[in-house]
Amino acid sequence: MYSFRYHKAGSTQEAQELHASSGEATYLAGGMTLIPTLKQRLANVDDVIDLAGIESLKGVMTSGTSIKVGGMARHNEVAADSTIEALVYLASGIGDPQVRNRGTLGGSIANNDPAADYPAAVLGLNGTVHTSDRTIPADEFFTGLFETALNDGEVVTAVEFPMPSRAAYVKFPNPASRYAVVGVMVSETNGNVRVAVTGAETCVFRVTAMEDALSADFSSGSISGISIDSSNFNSDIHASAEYRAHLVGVMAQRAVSQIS
Amino acid sequence: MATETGIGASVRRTEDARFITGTGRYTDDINVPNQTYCVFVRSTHARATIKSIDTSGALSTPGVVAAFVGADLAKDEIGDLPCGWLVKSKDGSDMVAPPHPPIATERVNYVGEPYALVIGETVKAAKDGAEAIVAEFDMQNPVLDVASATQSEQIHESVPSNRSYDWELGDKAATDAAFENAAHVTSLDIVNNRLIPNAIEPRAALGSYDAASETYTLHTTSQNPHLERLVLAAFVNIAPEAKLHVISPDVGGGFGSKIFVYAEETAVIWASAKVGRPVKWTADRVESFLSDAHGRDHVTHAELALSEEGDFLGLRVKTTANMGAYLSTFASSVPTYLYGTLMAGQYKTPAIYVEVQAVFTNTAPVDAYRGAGRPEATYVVERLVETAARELNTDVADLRRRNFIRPEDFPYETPVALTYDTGNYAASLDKALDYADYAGFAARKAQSEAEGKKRGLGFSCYIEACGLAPSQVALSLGAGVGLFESAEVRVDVTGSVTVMTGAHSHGQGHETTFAQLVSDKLGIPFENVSVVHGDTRRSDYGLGTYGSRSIAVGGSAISTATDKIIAKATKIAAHMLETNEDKVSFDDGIFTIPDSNESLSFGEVAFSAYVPGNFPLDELEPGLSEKAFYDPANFTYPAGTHICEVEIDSETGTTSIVSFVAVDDFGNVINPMIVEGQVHGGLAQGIGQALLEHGIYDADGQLVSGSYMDYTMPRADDLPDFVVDTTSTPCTHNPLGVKGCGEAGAIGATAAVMNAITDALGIKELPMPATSETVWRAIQGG
Amino acid sequence: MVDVTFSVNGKEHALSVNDNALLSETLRENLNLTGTHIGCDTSQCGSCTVHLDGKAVKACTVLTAQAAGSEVTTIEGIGEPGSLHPMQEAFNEHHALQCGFCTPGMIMAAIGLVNASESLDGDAVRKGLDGNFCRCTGYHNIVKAVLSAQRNM
Amino acid sequence: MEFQGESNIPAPCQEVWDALLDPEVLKECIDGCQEMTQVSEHQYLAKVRARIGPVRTTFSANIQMVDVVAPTSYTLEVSATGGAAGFGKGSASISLEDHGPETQMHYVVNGVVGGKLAQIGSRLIGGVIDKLTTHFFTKFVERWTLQT
Repeated sequence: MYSFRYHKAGSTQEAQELHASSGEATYLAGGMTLIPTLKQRLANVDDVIDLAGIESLKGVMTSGTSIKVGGMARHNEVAADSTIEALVYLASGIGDPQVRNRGTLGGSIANNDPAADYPAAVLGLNGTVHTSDRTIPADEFFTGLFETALNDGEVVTAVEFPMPSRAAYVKFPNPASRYAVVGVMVSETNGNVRVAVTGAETCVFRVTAMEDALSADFSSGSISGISIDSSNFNSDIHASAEYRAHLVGVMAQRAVSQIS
Repeated sequence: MATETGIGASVRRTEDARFITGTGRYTDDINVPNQTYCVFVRSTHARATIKSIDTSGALSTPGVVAAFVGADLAKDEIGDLPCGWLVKSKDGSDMVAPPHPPIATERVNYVGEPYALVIGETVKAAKDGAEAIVAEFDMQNPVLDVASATQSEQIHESVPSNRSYDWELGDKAATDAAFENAAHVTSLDIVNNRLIPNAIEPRAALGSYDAASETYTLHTTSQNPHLERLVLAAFVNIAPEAKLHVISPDVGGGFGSKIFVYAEETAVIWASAKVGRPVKWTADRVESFLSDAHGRDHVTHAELALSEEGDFLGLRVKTTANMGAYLSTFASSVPTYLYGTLMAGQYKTPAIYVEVQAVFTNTAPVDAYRGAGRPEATYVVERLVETAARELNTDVADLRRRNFIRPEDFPYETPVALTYDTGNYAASLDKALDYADYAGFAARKAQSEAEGKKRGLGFSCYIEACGLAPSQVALSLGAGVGLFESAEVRVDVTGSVTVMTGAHSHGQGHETTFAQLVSDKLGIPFENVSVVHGDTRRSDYGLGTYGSRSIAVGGSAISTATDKIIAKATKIAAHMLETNEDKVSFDDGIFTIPDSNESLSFGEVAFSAYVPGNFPLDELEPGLSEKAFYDPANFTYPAGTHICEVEIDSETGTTSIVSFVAVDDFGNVINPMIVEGQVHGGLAQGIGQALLEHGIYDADGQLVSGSYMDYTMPRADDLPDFVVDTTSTPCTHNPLGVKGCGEAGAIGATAAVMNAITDALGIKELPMPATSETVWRAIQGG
Repeated sequence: MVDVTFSVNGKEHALSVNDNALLSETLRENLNLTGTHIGCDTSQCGSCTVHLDGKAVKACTVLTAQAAGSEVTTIEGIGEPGSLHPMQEAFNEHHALQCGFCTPGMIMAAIGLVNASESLDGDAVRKGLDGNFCRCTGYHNIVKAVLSAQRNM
Repeated sequence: MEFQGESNIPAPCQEVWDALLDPEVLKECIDGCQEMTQVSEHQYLAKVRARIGPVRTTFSANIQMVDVVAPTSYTLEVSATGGAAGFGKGSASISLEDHGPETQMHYVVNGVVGGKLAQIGSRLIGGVIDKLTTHFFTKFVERWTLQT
C-alpha cells in the first residue's frame, strides 16, 4: 500500500470538508473493494476518509410505504432488517459472510462495479438515492462503468426503496469471485414493472422489452421469447456475451416465476 | 498392540494442538533480528529480450538496502536451476534443458519471471524500490499454444522446435498390429487443463548467513528440505552441503508445488551473504499464481482397440506435454515415467504404445501437482474405457470387470514397465457400486428428466504407482538422486522415543501416524513418541514428501529402524535377564522369558542402555539409537473405483455433484481417519479440475486467471459430502503392507466427474473444466 | 501514524501504527499474534478471519485504524490446550484440518457463522463458509466439525 | 481486444487532420491526461491519471504516430507503464474521408493490458478499453459538435 492519511469523519459535513481540502481523497465505507485495491498498489491517494463514524448514515428504517437503507448499512444488516424479501435475498448473497459484515450499500453503489448486486436493487426497485447534497432517482444514478451521477466528494447518505407489491432477485454468480455474472431484479410497484440487469454490461440497465411484456402479462412465459441484444455485453473467461444474454433471459424468467 | 493409539486406530492428530490454537510456526511467522525484506521484480511480458535494467532509482529509494539483477548472481557463479530427471528421446538423445538462471539475465520467457530483486528495511521500501527500477524490453510474440509449439518461433537458442524430448514407451509394432485386428476402436482427443496448485500458504523463504561459521540457514516452505540443500550446494553453488542448514517448519500445504527448488529461495539465501543481513521473502498470492509451478496441461490423442467381445487389445496414446518456459525440478519425469507407465490402468491390455513430446511455451513452468502424471494417465484410460462401453452399448462396469487384472494374475507385469504386486479391483468396484446404488440410477435419472434436468453417472477405476521410488529403477530411468528414505529412532534414557524422518509433513499428519507406528511396535505410550522432520541438521537425509511416499518409504524406514531397536534391546534384555537372546520374547513393551515370571519393561532396558551398570559392554555399545535407510523394492499400487453422479441444470448448464463414492485399496492403514482425510482433499482437487479450475493465459501470454477473482478454487458449497471406504490387499514388498493414499483422490476423481457429465449430456467429449457455459454450449449442440 | 486503542483478546492495547497498516499486519507484526494468516491479496481466502466486535471479518481488509475502539478476537483468544473452544475441539475430533494454515481463519469464521445462526444444516454450513478456502480437506470434515460444534456452543 | 467505430464531423478534412496532430487536442481527449510533451515530430510523452472505479494510478505513456499519410490517416501507438499496476499497450488507426464541409472519421482501436491489471482485473479490461476509446472520440468530435 502506498502511504495515505487516514481520517475518521464524525459527520457528513466533516467528511466533505476533509474531501474538499485534500489533493486526492477517497471515502472509505466498507472497504471491501477499496482496501484490496490499495493493497495491490492500484490506487494512490492522499487521504482516506472513513465514514463509519457518521451515525446518520447507519441503519435500516422501515415505514409503511418504503424502507430507507443508510449509506453505511452493512449488507448483513439489510439481510436481517429489510422487509423487502428480494432485498434480503440480494443482500445475503453478496460476497461471503465476512464481506457482508463489512460491506455497505453506499459503498457498493458509489463504486458501481459492473458485476455488483446492489445496483440491480436500486435500479430494479426504483430506489431514490439520497446524498449529502440532493436526491437522485435510480434511473439517473448509474451512468457507466464504475461511474455514477455522484459529484466528487458527494456522499451517499441513504437509499429509499418504495415497497414493491412483488419483487425477486435471481443471480448467476461468478464461480470464482461470486460477483454476478448476471443478476436480474424484477419488481412491480404501484403497477409499474421494472427489470434491471447487473453483470451483463458495463453498467446496470433496464430491459424495457421485458418490462412491457410483464406489464401486459406478469408471467415467465410472457418474456421467454424476448431476445436480448448482446452486442454490448461483457465477455470474459467466465462467460461470453452470448451466454450472458441467455442467462439474462433465464434469470429473469426465474425471478418472475418466483413471484407470479 | 491393538490399542486406541496403535496401528489401525483413528488417533486424533497430535499436531492439531498448535494449529487449532494459532501457534503453528510457518515460515512467514519466523522473524530474526536485523532482517531485511526482499521483493522480486517480475516480467510483465511473456517473451522479451532484456535491453537494459537500471537499478539506480531503486538504490536511491529511502529504505532500500540493495538491488540486484541476474548478472550479479552470475558474477558470483550462482548456477542455473536444474531439472533432476534426464529423459531420453526415442532416438536415444538426451532431453534438451535450456539454461534456467534463477534471475533472468538476457531474456524473460514468461509473465512473472523475476529479473531483479530489491532488498529493503521494510516490505514497503522494497516495493517502492522495485517500482523505481527501469527496465527496457524488446518484446516478441509469445509461444502459447501447446499443440503447435514445435512449429512456432524458437524460444530458447539451445532448443530447436521448442521440444525438450520426444519419448516413447511400449511396443509400437505390437500395438499397431492390435489395432489392425480390432473389431472396434474408440478414440478421443483430450485436453488436460492447466491447474495452479494454490497451497493456501504462499511460498516464503528466510535466508541468513553467519559469517563467523560461514554457514547459511534457510527457512523455507519446502516439502523437501534435504533436496533443497542438495541442489543449492551441488548445482547452485551456494556453499557445501555441510555449510547449508535448511529448515522447513510448518508448511501450509504443498500438493507438489513446494517440492521444487525455485528462484526465490535461491536468490534470498545468496543475497543474505551479499548484504550481510538476513533476507526474508513471502509471496503475495498474485506471485504464487505467476511463479508456483503449474500442473497438468497436456494435449492428447488416444485410442483403444477392442475385440468383438469387448476385450481390450491395444492402447495408443500420443501426448504433447507443456513444460512451460523452463524445465522445473522434476518436470521431465511427470509426463513420462509417472504417466506413460500407468496406461495399463487396472486392465489386461496386452499391447500399449505411448508417445510423449515435451514442449516449451512462454508460460510458467509446469511440474508435479498432486498425482503428477497419474491423473492425466487415468483420465486418458478411464475416459476411453467409458466411451468404449457406451459405443459398444455395454454396461460400463461390466466392460471394466471383463478386462480387469484378476487377483490370481498378480504379480502382473504390464506392457508399460511396471509390475503390480497385488490388488483386487473387482472388490473395490463392487463395494462402490453398492454405495452408489447403481441399480437405482435409472429411476433417479427419470426423476431428474421429469424436472427438466439431466443426470449422469460416471466411473473411474484408477490405479497409480506411488511410494517413489526404487532407487535403481529410478536412476536407470534418468533420476538424478536415489529415492530411498532415512529414519532414526532414538530411544531416550527414560524410554521415550524421538523419531527423525526425512519425509516432511505439510498436512499429512506424520507426527501422529509415525508415532502410532513406533508406539505400536515398541509397546510404549503414543504420547511418549515425538516425531521430528523438516530440518537437515536433525534428520540424516531425506527426499521429503511427494508421490504418496511418506508411509510406504518413510514409514518403512522408521519400521526398519524400530526393528533394529528391538533387536538391540532384546540383546540387552537377555543380558539383564541372564539368558540367551533367543529365549527372550518382546511383546507389548515387555521383554519376557516365556513360561517364567521374569520380565523387563522397555523403559527399564532403555535406562540400562544409557546407565550401563548391568549391560554387555563387551558385546554392545551403550545407548539405544538406530538408523535405517529404506529403499523400496517396487512402487506400491493403490487402486480403486470412484463413482460420481451429477445433475445438470439444462437451462444454465450448471453441474451439481449429487453423490461421490470413492472406494480405495491402500493396503494396510495405520490411521484410517487421516487416510480418509487425504482422500477427501484429493477428491476436491480432482473435482476442481473437472468443474472449476483453469490456469488461463490470454493471447499475449498474460495470466488472466491470476487471482481468486478468476481462478475458481473449490469452496465448501461447490462440493458434496463424500462417501469414502476402503478395501485392502496389503502391499507385498514393504514391511508395513502399506500403499500411498495422498494422491488417489486427485487421480481418480476427475475422470469420474467427466464421465458422469458426458453421460448426462449423451456426448463423447467435453473440455475441462466443465463450466456452466461449456456444458450449456454442449447442450445447445456445440 | 495514527494512535489506535483497542482490545485484542480481552487485553487493551494502545498502539501507534501507520495510517495504512492493516489489522492483519498489526496483529502479526506488532502483537506477534501469528495465528492470523495471510493467504491472498484479494480478500477471498479467509485465512485472516478474526472477530471485530463479535463479527467475523477478514483482517487483511480492515485498516487497523478502523478497528480503533473495537474488540478484536483472534484464534489465540478463544481457547487454549486444556480449555479449548468447542469449535477447536470439534476440528480436532473430526479431523477438520490438515496443513493447518487455513484453520485459524476457518475456525473463526465457523464460530461467527454458528453465533449468527439459529441452527445450521450441512448445506447452510457449506454456504456459510463461502469466505474461506481450504485446499487440504475437501471441506467434508470441516462441515462435520461445525455441525458438531454448534451442539456444544 | 478490438473496438471500432466512426463519426461524422462537421468540419473539413484538413481541419480535423490538424486537430489530430495537435498535442493539446490529444491531451484534452485522453481521459485523465495531465501532461503531454512533444519529444519529436510524431512522438509525445504523456502522464495519464487513470481513475476507473477504485483504481487510481498514474501511467507514463509514450505516444507515437506512425504510418502517417497526411491528411487522411495515421496510427497512434501508445505504450504506458503504471508502476505496480502493469502496462497498457494499444494502437488506434484513424482514417478520414473528405466529404467537403464534413469529414467522416473511422477508427480501429486495439488494446492489451499486462501485469497486475491483467492478473486480477481481466473481466474489466474490455470495458475499460471501450470506455477510454469512447471518451477519446466523443471528446474529439465534441470540439465541433458542441460549437454548432
